[in-house]
Amino acid sequence: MSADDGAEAANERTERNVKRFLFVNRKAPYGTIYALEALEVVLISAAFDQDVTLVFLDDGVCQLKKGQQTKETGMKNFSPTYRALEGYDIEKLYVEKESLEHRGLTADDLLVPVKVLTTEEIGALMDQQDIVISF
Amino acid sequence: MSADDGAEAANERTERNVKRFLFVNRKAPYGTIYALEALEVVLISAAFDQDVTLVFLDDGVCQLKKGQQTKETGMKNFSPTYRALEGYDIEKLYVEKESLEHRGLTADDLLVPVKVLTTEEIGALMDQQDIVISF
Amino acid sequence: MTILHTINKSPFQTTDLDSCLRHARKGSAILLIEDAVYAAMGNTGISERVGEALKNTNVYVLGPDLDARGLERERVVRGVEIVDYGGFVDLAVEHDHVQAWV
Amino acid sequence: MTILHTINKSPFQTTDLDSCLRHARKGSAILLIEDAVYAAMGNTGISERVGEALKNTNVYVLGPDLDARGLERERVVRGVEIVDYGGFVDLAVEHDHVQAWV
Amino acid sequence: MKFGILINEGPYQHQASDSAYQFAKAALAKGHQIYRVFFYHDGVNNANRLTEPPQDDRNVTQQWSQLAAEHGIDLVVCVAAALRRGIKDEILAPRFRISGLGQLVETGIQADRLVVFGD
Amino acid sequence: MKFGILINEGPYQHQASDSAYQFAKAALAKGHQIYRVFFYHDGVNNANRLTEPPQDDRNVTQQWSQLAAEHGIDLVVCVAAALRRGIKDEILAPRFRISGLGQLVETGIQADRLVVFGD
Repeated sequence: MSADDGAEAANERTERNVKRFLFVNRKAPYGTIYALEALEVVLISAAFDQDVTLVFLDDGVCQLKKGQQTKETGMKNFSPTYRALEGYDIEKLYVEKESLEHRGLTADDLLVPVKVLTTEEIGALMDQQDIVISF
Repeated sequence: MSADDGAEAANERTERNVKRFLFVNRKAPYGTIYALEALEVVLISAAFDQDVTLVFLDDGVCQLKKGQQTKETGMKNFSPTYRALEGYDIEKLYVEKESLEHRGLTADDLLVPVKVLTTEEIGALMDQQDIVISF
Repeated sequence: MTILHTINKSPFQTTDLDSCLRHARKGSAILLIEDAVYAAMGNTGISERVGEALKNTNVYVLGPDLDARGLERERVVRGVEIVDYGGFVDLAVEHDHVQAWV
Repeated sequence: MTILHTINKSPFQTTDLDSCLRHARKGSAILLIEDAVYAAMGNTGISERVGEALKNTNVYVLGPDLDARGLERERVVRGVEIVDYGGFVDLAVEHDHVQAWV
Repeated sequence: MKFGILINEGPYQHQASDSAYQFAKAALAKGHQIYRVFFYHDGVNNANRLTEPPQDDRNVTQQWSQLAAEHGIDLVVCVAAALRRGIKDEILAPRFRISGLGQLVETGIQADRLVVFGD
Repeated sequence: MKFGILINEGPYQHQASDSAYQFAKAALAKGHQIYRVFFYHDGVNNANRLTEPPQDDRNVTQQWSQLAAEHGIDLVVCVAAALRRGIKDEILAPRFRISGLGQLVETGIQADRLVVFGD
């Protein structure tokens, strides 16, 4: 994580009219639609060439759990889309360590490679954004 | 509170096709509509001559807080309707002691007379119902 | 009378499970559905509480909702019984009434 | 940069306030709106936590939402500032961005 | 056994309607009867026939219409909640009907069990 | 200052739309600009012109239509979320328009602040 990417990068962003977008995912998947529809915004944001970061904390970490099989519930399994993010150059995926641990999970349980950050680091990351969209 | 009203009363209910309806109110007012629309069901239930009980626990106790003034939020103040319940012969209103205390409230803060019960007593009350509708 | 309590919200996000556990009487049943199925998993910050609940109540979890969320059935807390929708129906039949902690 | 955090859910029902407090950095602001205004009240089971938060962050509460719920302004925890919708707008202007803990 | 079902949330946003549908199907498969499904609060939005989800997803409204047609289930939408949310006869999906809250109380009286699916 | 507003919940069920409306009015009263109000998730239900609340209650949809007419505010309903929930042109209230999610990202880019009102 480049906590502070310096004045040079900031200037470049301003010139290109690029903002730092942070999508904060805090809800479990399926019980509510927020995770699925959040992902739709994230995919669209890729087309705008912005500086996009995704953070998963609280129950949001559960969105990335491996092995989702929705058939019997009748709902659509949207989890493969997380694997597609890389193809859209959305590569900054951060997951909160404490949230994982509290839910008995580790990074090995997740379906995409992520960077695990502490609460403190997530707090710092939030501070550096221009736009925060929370679900 | 007549925790167990005996076999005689039970028989009378069966003959009259009367069921014990419990409405469980656990949500704060205004943030969501459940409290308001729950009250609409309760009022209708009075017309069916059923054995109706209302219980307020968790944030549901906040529904009965005195002095609600919604003007500036633009929403409708529906709290006077709780005072109208008596006119519909809906008189069994129970409030959980622990829920009140946790929210810094006492029975004096409430806009209608209620009976305050312990968690244990509320649990017993729930056991005696035929139909439980929760909001 | 015995009650089937249903809970559908994540125990990490809301206090619904707590409230249900405080009120559920000995011998009643608790069924975890939707986002509440996380409460059935072992090695979490709340597994112990669910273990405690098992002493007085029967705890069930909806298998299809576990599967949807990728939660391995073998990681479910010992003593919690996994049911499908048919099992949910059976539980509703077997108990005198159903109470949702929505 | 400083953030205005908004919370809209009851602190007795969800863990949103907790999560916000864990992440809010020194000098940021927290605005309690809708059902989160209960967090501003004194003598509750969570007043102490809000008191702790006041050491590092500025805590505001939306007056119209207090009034709607019949919460007396004089029972608000000392140090929590009451604002109206205009004050909410001002806070959004004064901080670099707004983050909702929905 | 006769089941009554109460649905308090709209389609997609919450799983409530999906869970209720799976429950209803399982109950019917076991030979039980669904006395009525009552749609209250945002649940009334399940009755909007204009619903058009992506092709690879389920159509929650159609599922209810079809189940009702196959098994003669009474799908009742609360009129007060529906007016508030703009659900009217002109956009009502097949087999749904709009009626009063009394139909919910009556479900409680007539059904052996009432199962609530909510937020 | 230019504000963007995101509303994630439908009218009445949650206070989100009411809070957003009061915020927007207050911002306008202070001379700020509302760049756009974007309706996402169940927020799209705010655009249903069939809404008919009791006479003693506010009409959330009409309030938005009127505010938009008075101040030239762009009210955008997400097309994907709207299709899923049956919000289409035929029941769209005045001044609302249906468009893509890109309009939300663009709001984030163009507005000085984005304020989210949700569940």
